[in-house]
Amino acid sequence: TMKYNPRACNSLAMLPQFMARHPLAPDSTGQGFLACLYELQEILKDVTGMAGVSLVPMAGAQGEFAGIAMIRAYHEARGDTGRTEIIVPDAAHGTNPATAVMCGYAVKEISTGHDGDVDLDALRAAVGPQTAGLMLTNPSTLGIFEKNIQAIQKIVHDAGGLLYYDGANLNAILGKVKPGDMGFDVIHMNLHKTFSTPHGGGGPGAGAVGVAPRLLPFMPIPLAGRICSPPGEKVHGGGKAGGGNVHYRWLTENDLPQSIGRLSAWMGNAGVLLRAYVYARLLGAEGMCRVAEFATLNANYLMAELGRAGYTLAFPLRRASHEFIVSAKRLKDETGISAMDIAKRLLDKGFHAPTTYFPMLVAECLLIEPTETESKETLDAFVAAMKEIWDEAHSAPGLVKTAPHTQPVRRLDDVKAARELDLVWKPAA
Amino acid sequence: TMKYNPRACNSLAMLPQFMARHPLAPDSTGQGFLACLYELQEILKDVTGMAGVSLVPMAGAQGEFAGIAMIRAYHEARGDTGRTEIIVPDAAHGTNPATAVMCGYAVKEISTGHDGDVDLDALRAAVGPQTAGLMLTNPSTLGIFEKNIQAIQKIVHDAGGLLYYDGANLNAILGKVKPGDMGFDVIHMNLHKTFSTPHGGGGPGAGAVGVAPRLLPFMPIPLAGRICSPPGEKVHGGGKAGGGNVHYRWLTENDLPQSIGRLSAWMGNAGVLLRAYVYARLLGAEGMCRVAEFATLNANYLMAELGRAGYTLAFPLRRASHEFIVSAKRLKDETGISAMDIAKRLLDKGFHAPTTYFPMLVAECLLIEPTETESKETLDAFVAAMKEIWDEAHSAPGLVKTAPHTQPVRRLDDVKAARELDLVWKPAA
Amino acid sequence: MPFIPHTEADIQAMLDSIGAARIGDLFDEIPATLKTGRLSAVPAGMNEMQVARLMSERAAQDAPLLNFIGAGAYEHHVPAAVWQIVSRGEFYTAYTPYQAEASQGTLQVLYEYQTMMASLTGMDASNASLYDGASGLAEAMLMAVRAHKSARRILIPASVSPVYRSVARSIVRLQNIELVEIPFDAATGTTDFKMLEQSAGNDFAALVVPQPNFFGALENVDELTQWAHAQGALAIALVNPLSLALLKAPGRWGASGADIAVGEGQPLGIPLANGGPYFGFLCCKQALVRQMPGRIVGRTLDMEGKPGFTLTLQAREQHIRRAKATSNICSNQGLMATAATIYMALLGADGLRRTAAASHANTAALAAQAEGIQGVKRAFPGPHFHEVVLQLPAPAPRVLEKMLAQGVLGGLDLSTHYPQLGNAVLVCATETKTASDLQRYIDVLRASLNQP
Amino acid sequence: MPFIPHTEADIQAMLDSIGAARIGDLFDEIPATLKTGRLSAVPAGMNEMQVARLMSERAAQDAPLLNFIGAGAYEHHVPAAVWQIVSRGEFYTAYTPYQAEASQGTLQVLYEYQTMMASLTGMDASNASLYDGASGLAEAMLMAVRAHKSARRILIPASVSPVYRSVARSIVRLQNIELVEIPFDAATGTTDFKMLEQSAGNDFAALVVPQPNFFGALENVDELTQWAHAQGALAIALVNPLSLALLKAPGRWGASGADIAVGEGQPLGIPLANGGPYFGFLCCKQALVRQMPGRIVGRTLDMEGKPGFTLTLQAREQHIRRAKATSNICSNQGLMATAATIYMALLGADGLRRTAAASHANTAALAAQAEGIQGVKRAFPGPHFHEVVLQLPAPAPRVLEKMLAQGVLGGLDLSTHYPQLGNAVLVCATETKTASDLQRYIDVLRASLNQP
Repeated sequence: TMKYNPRACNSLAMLPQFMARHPLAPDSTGQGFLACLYELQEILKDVTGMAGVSLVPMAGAQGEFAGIAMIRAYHEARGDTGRTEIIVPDAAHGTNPATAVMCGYAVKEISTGHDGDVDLDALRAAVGPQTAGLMLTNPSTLGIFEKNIQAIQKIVHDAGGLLYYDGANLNAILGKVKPGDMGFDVIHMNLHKTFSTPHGGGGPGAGAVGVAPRLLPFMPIPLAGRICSPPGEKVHGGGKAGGGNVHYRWLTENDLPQSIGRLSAWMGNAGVLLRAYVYARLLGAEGMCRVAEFATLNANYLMAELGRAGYTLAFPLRRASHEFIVSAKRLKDETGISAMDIAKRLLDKGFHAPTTYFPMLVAECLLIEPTETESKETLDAFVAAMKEIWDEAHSAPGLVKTAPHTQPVRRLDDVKAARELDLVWKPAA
Repeated sequence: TMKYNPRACNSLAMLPQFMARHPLAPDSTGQGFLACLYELQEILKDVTGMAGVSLVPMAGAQGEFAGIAMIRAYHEARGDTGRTEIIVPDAAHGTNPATAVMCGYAVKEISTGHDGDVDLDALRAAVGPQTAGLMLTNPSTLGIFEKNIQAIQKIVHDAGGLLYYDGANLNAILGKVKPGDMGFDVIHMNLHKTFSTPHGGGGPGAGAVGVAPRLLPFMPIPLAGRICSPPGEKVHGGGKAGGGNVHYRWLTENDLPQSIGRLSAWMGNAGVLLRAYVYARLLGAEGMCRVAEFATLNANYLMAELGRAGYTLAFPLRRASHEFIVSAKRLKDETGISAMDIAKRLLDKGFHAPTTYFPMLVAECLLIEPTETESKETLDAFVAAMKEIWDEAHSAPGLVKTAPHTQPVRRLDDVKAARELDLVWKPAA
Repeated sequence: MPFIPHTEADIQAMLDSIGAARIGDLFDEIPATLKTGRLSAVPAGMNEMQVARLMSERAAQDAPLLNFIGAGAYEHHVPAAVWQIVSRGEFYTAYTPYQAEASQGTLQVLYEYQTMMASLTGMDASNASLYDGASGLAEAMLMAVRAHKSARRILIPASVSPVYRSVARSIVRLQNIELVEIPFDAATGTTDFKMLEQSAGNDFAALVVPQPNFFGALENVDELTQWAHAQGALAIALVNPLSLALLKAPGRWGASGADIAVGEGQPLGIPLANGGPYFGFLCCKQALVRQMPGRIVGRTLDMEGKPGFTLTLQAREQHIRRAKATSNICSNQGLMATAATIYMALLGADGLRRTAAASHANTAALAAQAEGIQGVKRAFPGPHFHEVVLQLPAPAPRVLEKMLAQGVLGGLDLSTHYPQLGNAVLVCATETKTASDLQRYIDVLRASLNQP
Repeated sequence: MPFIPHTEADIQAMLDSIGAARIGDLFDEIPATLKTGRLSAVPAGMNEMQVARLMSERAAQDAPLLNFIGAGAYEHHVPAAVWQIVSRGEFYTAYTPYQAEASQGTLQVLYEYQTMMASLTGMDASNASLYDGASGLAEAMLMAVRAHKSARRILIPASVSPVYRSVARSIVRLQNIELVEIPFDAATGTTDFKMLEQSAGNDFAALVVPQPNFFGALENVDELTQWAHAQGALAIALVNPLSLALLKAPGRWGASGADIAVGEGQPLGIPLANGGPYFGFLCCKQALVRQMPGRIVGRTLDMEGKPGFTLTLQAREQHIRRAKATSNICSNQGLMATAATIYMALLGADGLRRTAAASHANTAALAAQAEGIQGVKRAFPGPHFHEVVLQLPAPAPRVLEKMLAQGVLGGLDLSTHYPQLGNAVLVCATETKTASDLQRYIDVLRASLNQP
């Protein structure tokens, strides 16, 4: 999800008072900052339909770690120690199985049906007393809404497992459907995607986690807590924020003794969280619904147009969610031009290439996600570029195979990079 | 003078409190801002050797206006009403005569001697009871120090005229020689040059003026004034700045009833002045001396190297000040390549072209000012580019005559621009 | 902390090339008696950390206040994107675009600026900015005198900002141009037409028509423009550019429109910032284009026929025409014009309209509430833009000082410039003010009036 | 204020292309029973002006203080150029550099970052950053366990930051890795070598060697590294990168150097900012390169033989290797690494050295002055970097609260994590502190101790 990052988010998160405060200064000196984080927690609870949110994780992958760690803590706290497996669909992000392993679980992959939905028979066969949980993205990495989500959650829950929601695709359903309502027990959110904090060339991100009531005791700390003191009692550092004697403080080990613990030295990527908070306040409830609507509109429009342009749609009978997959397999068979070639040629035409070769289920795939902030004009320009490439693939395939031609370097030798490692500069001998 | 603009000057001048303050808020609410401007006045007095400084003018040209207006006010206040002429050397910036006219004066041009200095005989012949003053730059626009400055000042002063110093070239002598010591009565400074505030693609600048004691009553208002109240007296808004009961306030019409008046609605380009103040504090006295030294070193080095490369030096027997002139006349006679062609070809080689065809005294001239912030490495690269152009002029003159080749547009049609005016976009009919 | 990158080895190699023993030798043409440059009042240099600390302390002295002063500088919300874009080095540190081929970005922005300003004012052309609104008014007067050829008088209503009149006078009087002030009608605060009629004749070059005027009141611009034209003079519209999102453009005033539109550009995206840098805008009818002062960008073609932008009409300017130039101005406020262009592009016509309307509505609401306080009343009941004059039942300076003590800048005291208005303050509430801000103003005003 | 540029006409044309009547139809695959997305706790949207006002009010609640807390997050001067460059959209909003040809700027900066960090630590290689120092320590431990193959225990001194130990434990325990704590010597505050000897044997994968340690004290890193290697374990250096401008690089500890160097990068140009975003750095010896987690940039050639940069060793990473990846990390803190690269480039080796030396000198001066107050003494007299533990003659929380009331953050209370140290506070004075700041600390401390 690469969308417009409002400049106000940056400038307001970088106000001098926020920039200067030491993380170990007493809570009383950071009431404004804490108020923002508390309210962000509340907003994210509402958006996800979850009972609690922790803002601690510093990226999506750490959010996944926190989520699976909470699932493990839950089973262990019940003495349910035989659950050693996490089920992951074969279309899932690579972080899902990697996270399960980091949390000490074995990974069981299940297959995807022809229509892109999870193969329910495969899932039924996979679950059992060894099942700790299932990790799922919905809309899935295939760009479609998993229609059988209710059946899936029943199968997993009936087996005693918990349901993990990978929030990478939350942009598609913001304000439309809540993961909590689908029956998920835990979710991570990529605030640097859905809440539009800048990617910074690869980070920092923020991977807040939301949980169903049964996982509340296990949330990673610290949490921003709001304290309403009895009237008349004097509270140091409290203020007008909520009227009366309201103040904010960090909730720590003392408040959540069953917490999975700390995942960062302080409060995760605090500045990223402030940016997400500003974004959320700018959008408000109405704006969030529009995010999902227009991200979906853009994706479906682009899918329709690219289908007309000759590209093969991976799931032509399904709605696109916020993203969709086209396959260049036919083009490759006809002309030798691969998805990679298309991607590199797009750079020449002023477009950052979409993700290629993921998910691996679809041959020569391009996973295209326009987001809601691109105009029809831009989308039409993208379609035109894709049509040009289609034509070039037939008329001048060499031009496409040797792209890019307009960047500072031509196609780079990845194999050499990995074999003859040059990771730090050394003066010539 | 295009030199490095320190980023700290920008960020510190844009602190939220400075950005938010209304210019008509009472002085008591702007003591920090006023203290900076007061101290900047003091610094500029020291640098120029003048008795008073006003920061009001919003650019060099307005500084010139203020200076000549003060000269006029001085003569008028003495009832010396017959002085109707301003003398300007033919090498002067075009603003000098234009300013004299704006101030109601006639302009008398005097010629330049072969060595680049003012022709003293011509000056002696020009002065008289009609002389209001002389406008001069030293170092001059020819890039050399006017050696006879003491004789010049005596001639003008003896005739009852005043001496105006055009501070465009102040960078060359910062901390080395003071215009006040040379006998000048009034000076303007381009803070966006010497004090390194950003040019912004053509402005805003700042054109502070400094004056000798006899012009003090005529300075443009407002001035930043420092008030030391008697001990014990309570001063609203006063503070620690100077210890005791020191505070700052604007000096206005009431304080300077003979002032030439206001030239801007408020305090000139206040934010530019703050940047200049930060720059001055970063450099300090020692740093300012180094500015002049290294600007001069760079210019003389570049002059020596370009002379070796075949370019004709306009004044080969003189030291360069911070800038110098080479003539491409010989090259043009040999190859047809003009100063303009060289300038355009430099763009292709990654250098912004120097000023061309000014001063008009030297045929096919390039006025080159490297400033102190360019490294030897950069200067050597410039020399290499100039050598390449020299070679190209002989080997491939067409390449040079049709430059630039690497910019978004090729050479633009200025004549068409002026004849078929297109100043605002209109939808196609 | 000077910004000089030379190593010792560099210095030696450079001196060798020059043939000098030391840097000091390069100054040997300066008479020894003049080398008295020692700086005694300039403090020692500081590093960036120290200066940052100093400036933070200075800034902390300048208290944040709830501001209801306008009077020519207006507090508007500026979207964060404006200055984050303007601050990019490509705009911020760029030289004047003399080398057009290498300056197309700067030039195109200024061309778009000219287009937007001409559109906003309804005029044919715009220059690329002047220093500020007040000095811009002086340039407009000089233009009018050049165009008129014989007359050297300008009529200017007393309802024009006193500081604008003062600045204009400082500048134009040196060319023996006289400003003749026209009083305002005590009932309406607008130009007194009967008094104006007394100036009828052909001995003046222009009439300045302010809209809104200094009191925030709306002048009868059509009638004033018509009248000036009937006298053979030009009409110079002095306008708040934001107000033009709601009001009739000067190009449509009277039968044929004002001839020149000039004003302060600050409301278009420029922060208050202690008074500057702001920018002046100046637009005019086609017939006057070659009389305009300042830089102008034109669209033309390159040698391959590709459109591009360049500074044009330079023959008017001082570096070509020297003593015969239209003005001595060269540096303008290009960066501020860049900011205004981005601001207008971000808001669009609709956003400007909403900003102007909200400012008007807030001021109207504030005035209505203030009139609910015993003894407070509006000096001029007629239509206004986003400023009004309130008359108080106590000396204005004292009331304002009490309000300041409560953190509120209550308005501008008018007693110095307009003693005839009594205890009057000029008050402005832009779109930045919330309902609770207005209430706070009222509460603080009421309390300040009730205090002994 | 959603950021959506569509016009009504756009929407209609797009729906027509799709063949849908309205946008709502695009959600028709979602079971109706699930469409309960109504947001009840999310407030209504605000415009930028309103949010700016809100955030300014929030920020104003967070008071500026004279700060003497370090404890893992350090107040250093960051040159203005650093964040003005980093904030440029090209760096700030760029995507992960998967399309290397279109991301050479980002990639080259990260390659330079790797070069500088490897140089600072004396190691062979660096990754392109991790989340922060604490989670980075956990990754280093996992690396060590992967490398060791059999042992699943890590020795960690109690002189390592308590919060780092806590974070590392949270992460590594899920892979059944045990952290064994080694006490510190009460006299020196450094790792107790006699206690360490009791852990001799080959059942642990690594020893963590902090330098400086949490108390600011300098450990005997050569001896500790040698000892770990003698046990067949790796030595993980946990270092403050700025201190390495003065202290011996981990690559030269003991006979053959530490194996992994890890730590918090915040001191290198990252503002305190309430605790994040910061970044973790992780460097290692050549032999361990393929065990590193996180993104790594390599230099290679393009098809024309021109040098260029690209993400490399991706076969370690989760998007290729999935369950067998070295870590699940993908997003890192690239922008922070970019800032650190610019910071280091601006300061240079000499600037880093002077910053470190000034911080050391300030803390030493502060400690010496503090010891002049009756009853105040340093807990550990040995060499330190820029933090010291002061023992007070009164309960630390109460003294710190009194100091806070005077606007001074007097240090970190150690009573929770190290009750054996008595009334102890950890104090830090970086290069940002002036002589008068130190004096103010002393005055306020003295007054706070004397208050009843």
